Amino acid sequence: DDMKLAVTTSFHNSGLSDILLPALTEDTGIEVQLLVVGTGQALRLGEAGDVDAILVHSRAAEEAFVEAGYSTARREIMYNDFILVGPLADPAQAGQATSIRDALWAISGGTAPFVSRGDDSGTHKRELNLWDTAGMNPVNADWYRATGSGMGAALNTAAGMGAYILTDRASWLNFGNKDGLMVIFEGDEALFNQYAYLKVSPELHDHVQAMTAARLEAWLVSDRAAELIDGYEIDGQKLFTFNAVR
Amino acid sequence: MSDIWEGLRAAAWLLISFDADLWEITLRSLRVTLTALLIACVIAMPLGALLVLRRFWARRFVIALLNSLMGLPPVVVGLIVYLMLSRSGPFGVLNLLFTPTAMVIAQVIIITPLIASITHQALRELWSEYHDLLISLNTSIFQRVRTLLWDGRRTLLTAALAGFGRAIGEVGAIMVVGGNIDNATRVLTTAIALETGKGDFAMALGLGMVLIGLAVTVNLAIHWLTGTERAGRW
Amino acid sequence: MSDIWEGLRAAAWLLISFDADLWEITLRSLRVTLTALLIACVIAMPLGALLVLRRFWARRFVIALLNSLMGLPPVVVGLIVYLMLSRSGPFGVLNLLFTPTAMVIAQVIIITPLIASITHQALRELWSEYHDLLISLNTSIFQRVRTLLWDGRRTLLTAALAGFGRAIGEVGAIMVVGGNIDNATRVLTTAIALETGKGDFAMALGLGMVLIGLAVTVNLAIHWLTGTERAGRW
Amino acid sequence: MVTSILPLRLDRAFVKRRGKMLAGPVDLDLTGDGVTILMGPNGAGKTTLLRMMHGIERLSGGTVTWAADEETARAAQSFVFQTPVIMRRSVLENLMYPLRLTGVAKAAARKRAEDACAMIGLAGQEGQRATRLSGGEKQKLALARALIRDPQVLFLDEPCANLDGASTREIETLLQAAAGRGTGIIMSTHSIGQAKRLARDMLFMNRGRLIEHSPADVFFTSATTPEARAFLNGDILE
Amino acid sequence: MVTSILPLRLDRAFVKRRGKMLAGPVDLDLTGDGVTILMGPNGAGKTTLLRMMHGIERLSGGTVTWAADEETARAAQSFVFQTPVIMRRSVLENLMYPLRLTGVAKAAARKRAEDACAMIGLAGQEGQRATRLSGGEKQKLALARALIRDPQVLFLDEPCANLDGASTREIETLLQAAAGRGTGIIMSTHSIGQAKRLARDMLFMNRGRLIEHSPADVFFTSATTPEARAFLNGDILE
Ligand SMILES: Nc1ncnc2c1ncn2[C@@H]1O[C@H](COP(=O)(O)OP(=O)(O)OP(=O)(O)O)[C@@H](O)[C@H]1O
Ligand SMILES: Nc1ncnc2c1ncn2[C@@H]1O[C@H](COP(=O)(O)OP(=O)(O)OP(=O)(O)O)[C@@H](O)[C@H]1O
Ligand SMILES: [Mg+2]
Ligand SMILES: [Mg+2]
Repeated sequence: DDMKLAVTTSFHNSGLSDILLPALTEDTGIEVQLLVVGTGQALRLGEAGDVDAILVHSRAAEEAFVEAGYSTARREIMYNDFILVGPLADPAQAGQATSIRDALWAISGGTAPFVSRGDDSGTHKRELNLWDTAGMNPVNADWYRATGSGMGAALNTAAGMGAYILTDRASWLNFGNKDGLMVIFEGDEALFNQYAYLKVSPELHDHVQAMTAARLEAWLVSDRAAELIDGYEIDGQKLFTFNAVR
Repeated sequence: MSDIWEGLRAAAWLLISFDADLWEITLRSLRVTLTALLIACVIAMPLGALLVLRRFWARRFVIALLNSLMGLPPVVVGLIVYLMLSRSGPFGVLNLLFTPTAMVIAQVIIITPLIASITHQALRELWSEYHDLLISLNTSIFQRVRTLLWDGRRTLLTAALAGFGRAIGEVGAIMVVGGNIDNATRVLTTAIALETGKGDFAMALGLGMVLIGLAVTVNLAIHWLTGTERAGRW
Repeated sequence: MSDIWEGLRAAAWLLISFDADLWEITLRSLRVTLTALLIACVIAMPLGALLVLRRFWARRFVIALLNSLMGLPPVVVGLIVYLMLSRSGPFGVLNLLFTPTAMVIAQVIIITPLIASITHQALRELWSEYHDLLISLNTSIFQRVRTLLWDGRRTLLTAALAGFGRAIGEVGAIMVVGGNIDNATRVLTTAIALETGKGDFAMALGLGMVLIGLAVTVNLAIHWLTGTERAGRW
Repeated sequence: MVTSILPLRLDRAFVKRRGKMLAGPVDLDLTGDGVTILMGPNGAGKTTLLRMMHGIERLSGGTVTWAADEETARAAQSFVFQTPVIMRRSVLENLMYPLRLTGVAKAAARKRAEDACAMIGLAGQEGQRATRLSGGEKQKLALARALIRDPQVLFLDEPCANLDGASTREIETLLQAAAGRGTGIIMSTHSIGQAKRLARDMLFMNRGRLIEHSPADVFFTSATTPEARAFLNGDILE
Repeated sequence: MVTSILPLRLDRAFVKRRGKMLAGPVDLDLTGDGVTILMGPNGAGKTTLLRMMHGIERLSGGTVTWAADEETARAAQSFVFQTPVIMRRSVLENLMYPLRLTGVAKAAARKRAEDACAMIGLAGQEGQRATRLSGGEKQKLALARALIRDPQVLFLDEPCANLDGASTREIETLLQAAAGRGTGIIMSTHSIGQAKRLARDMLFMNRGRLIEHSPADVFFTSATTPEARAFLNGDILE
């Protein structure tokens, strides 16, 4: 059985898909074709019925998707966390902060640029949300650089500029161009990053592989998947935590 | 800098180890590009010849339009093709989205104006040479097109090679319509974009070098086969 | 389908409302592309002419190489330029990364082979016509290049326009070296890619249409200024 | 021959370019039996006039009409250009080209082309690139290519300019034979000797105007215009 | 003139293409005072030989040497091609081109080009596109362009093929004047009359070989080879 699944770049770049998909095929015979795109584009692919299911991390957008009838339900699968990455020298001293809020305040001093995804992706939305809760609106500041690109490209840009950037842990650990960058701040609860799985509703598109998508969902919340997700490590660091409600 | 060396090393390693994945995506790149090139040539070359031959009122406009279409942003082409082939689009039932066929369609749209423009330019001289004779011999428009294309075949090589180059290196459109699906629509350029996104520059460069090597090989082979530069004027 | 209409509507709206952002990125697109085009022409056209004139041993190889380089994958070019200009790269001190200058550099690398190839092809006929005379008149190589470029200027238009087209529609390389930074290096194509990624297809198409409109305008203006199709053979 | 496309009639036909009258206005009836020779100084408009008759020069005014419909008329004419147009093919392929256009089978076309090749003394050079031929050989090739379709009317624009004495004589014999078979021949030349040998009718042009049209014997003994007399004397015409 | 680039010496020089001997091997000394005329049937190799002398045909063997060094020798020659090479510029710009190459100032070049234009009877057509000239006008333009630099040696390949009688005579006068001023003239032609009028020395070629080199009076009265005698009779040479 073939099915198409649209996922976000951050999920794919984490490398988890390379662990999960072979196991999935082994267990169920399902061949998943991954489309790695931005969150917005993933949702559009789902709306058009060009994919059978999506796996993204942008709660508000997902709920709107369900609301509009494109999917019957949103199923939370797992989470990882966002981290703040920046130059080794940490010119803003954001590393000494005790909360993400303080870290952002430090960065807003403007000693080094801050790179934003600027592409309406899940990560970008979260970042804006964090600034908001910190009570700031840096979008027009000269040290704030909205790049409008994917996670990897934005990380490359940050590396090139020696800038701070908010990223998810999985992308960071898998990122190859870490030169001059390091993790500056991590561990705040506000950095929690939930991934959810949404089957495209066959009501609107009768050709979607609803059965296969359902079987995939069942597998994703299975013990086998839980084991694989919780067991996935890079450099000894656990990346994802399985939290599906069964 | 060291990345570039590592890229070279990665390329060498990929080639030596005869990596099966590499082999597959390289072949797919070639297949998609050559198919698109063939189709585009069949459309664009007669079109370019016709634009040389026919002096209709909108000719200048069509030429300017073709020249502008050389600048069609691939992403936009990709998007339009996507919208056409999407399940909710007019050709959704054909189920072509995220297949190599969709990639071929996008490529054809992108390179046809380029090939037609260069063809037009290349055949202008030939036509000004042949004009009197072909008119005098009372040739049909079809015969004229055939004669120009045949006798100008050597000069059309650049048109085809430019089209090939543009297609084989293109990523924006085929990313959108192909989806860069592993084992199905991943080609060299989309793989490079993927590795770049991962920050794995050595791998990206390695694949890039394979791609450049492929282009050089194809070009040298074609030059050698057609003997363009050996045979003087023809 | 409806997206396409919405795209047209978005384009119209962007234009009518004289959107300041749109204005800015459009101007930047034009500035970057025209600068790159100018530099590339200055390099590529004499080079193309030289390849017609000089029959040195590696000539055929250089031509095949140029033709292959037409297929340089933009992403790879972007990557190499990135590595060169990045802080840890050899030209890092110049601090050019993520500036329009970096984008110009990448564009120049991408379009120079294309322009040189088409120039080479366009001037071959002219040289075979002038060959005897220019040799007989004992011209220097420099004089020959000048004569070919001048007398062939009309046929070189296609080369320049192909270069313009490729540059204005390109996204892969300038995304990597420019970073698509708002208010600094965002141009039409990167904005389109961004909107596509966001899933805002109507906006992406709208911008795409603005871009195509821009290309058509530039082309029509050039055709009109040079009067290529009016004046017969020259 | 099925229907004759002759006579040819020009009615106030002229060609003007950039405000300059290149040829005409010309009123002319050509019955076309035998050889008609067109003479005149350089730049007089001979080439332009021949091209007007053949229909490959856009008229600025007036008409050119044949006795047959357009399609028949066009198919029954051939033209040998002042500067031969040589296709970038082999000698043989150049000769086969007009035949292949009208659907003659490849083998038959090849046979006829080989014969034509021998006729113009290029036997043995069939496979050579025609663009590499010598100046005179190109002219002969163009002539043979024009004759190969057996046209009813043959236009020749200084076809012997680059030919040696012997070739010129051969070509003249060939043309006289064709004229004898009923082909209408209209030809420009600068050689008064050649005109005297071939012409039955003479046309004379100066500065774009056709100022004499008379039988050859009349023209060479008692041309009416002073320009024609001066030209025959080898004087410079102003 | 500073140093004379003459005499010209050819030493077993030949040109072979695709196994075919186009011209040579030729041994020849040309002192070059007066007019040397090269004759021979079509395809004999006249054009090839002239181009070998001028140094624009790649030799397959042998040598061509001038009395001066390469650079001086090349700068002091001009060539009028059988098919005139016309630049895609105006008539005046075509004439100015060789002057501008050698650094003559624009105004001076323009003046001299205008004079040359008048000399060949193209006054009033200075601004016309040269590619649109008539066949004869193109030949005259090419000739004037070759003369404008005042070369020591002038090669002409059938320069009067498309010229009317009066123009031919004018050109001949011009060439004789140049020869009188010491310009070496080497010219091919198919017109025996023209050869008789101009030649001081005669060269005769057949099938790529130079088989006669003699003073004009000797050649025309008592050519030694049967080929030359047959050619002068207008017979076909095999
Ligand atoms: N497009 C043009 N614009 C201006 N003048 C032109 C154009 N085309 C041709 N002429 C001029 O028209 C005149 C007639 O040209 P044509 O070729 O008919 O002469 P011709 O009698 O064949 O001369 P020749 O004996 O030299 O071949 C020439 O003076 C030529 O320069
Ligand atoms: N590249 C080539 N390969 C084979 N044969 C060639 C080549 N170039 C020229 N020839 C032949 O060489 C012969 C000599 O040519 P050339 O042009 O020197 O003759 P020519 O004496 O000037 O004749 P014409 O009086 O017709 O101008 C011709 O028969 C021509 O076909
Ligand atoms: Mg003429
Ligand atoms: Mg010759």
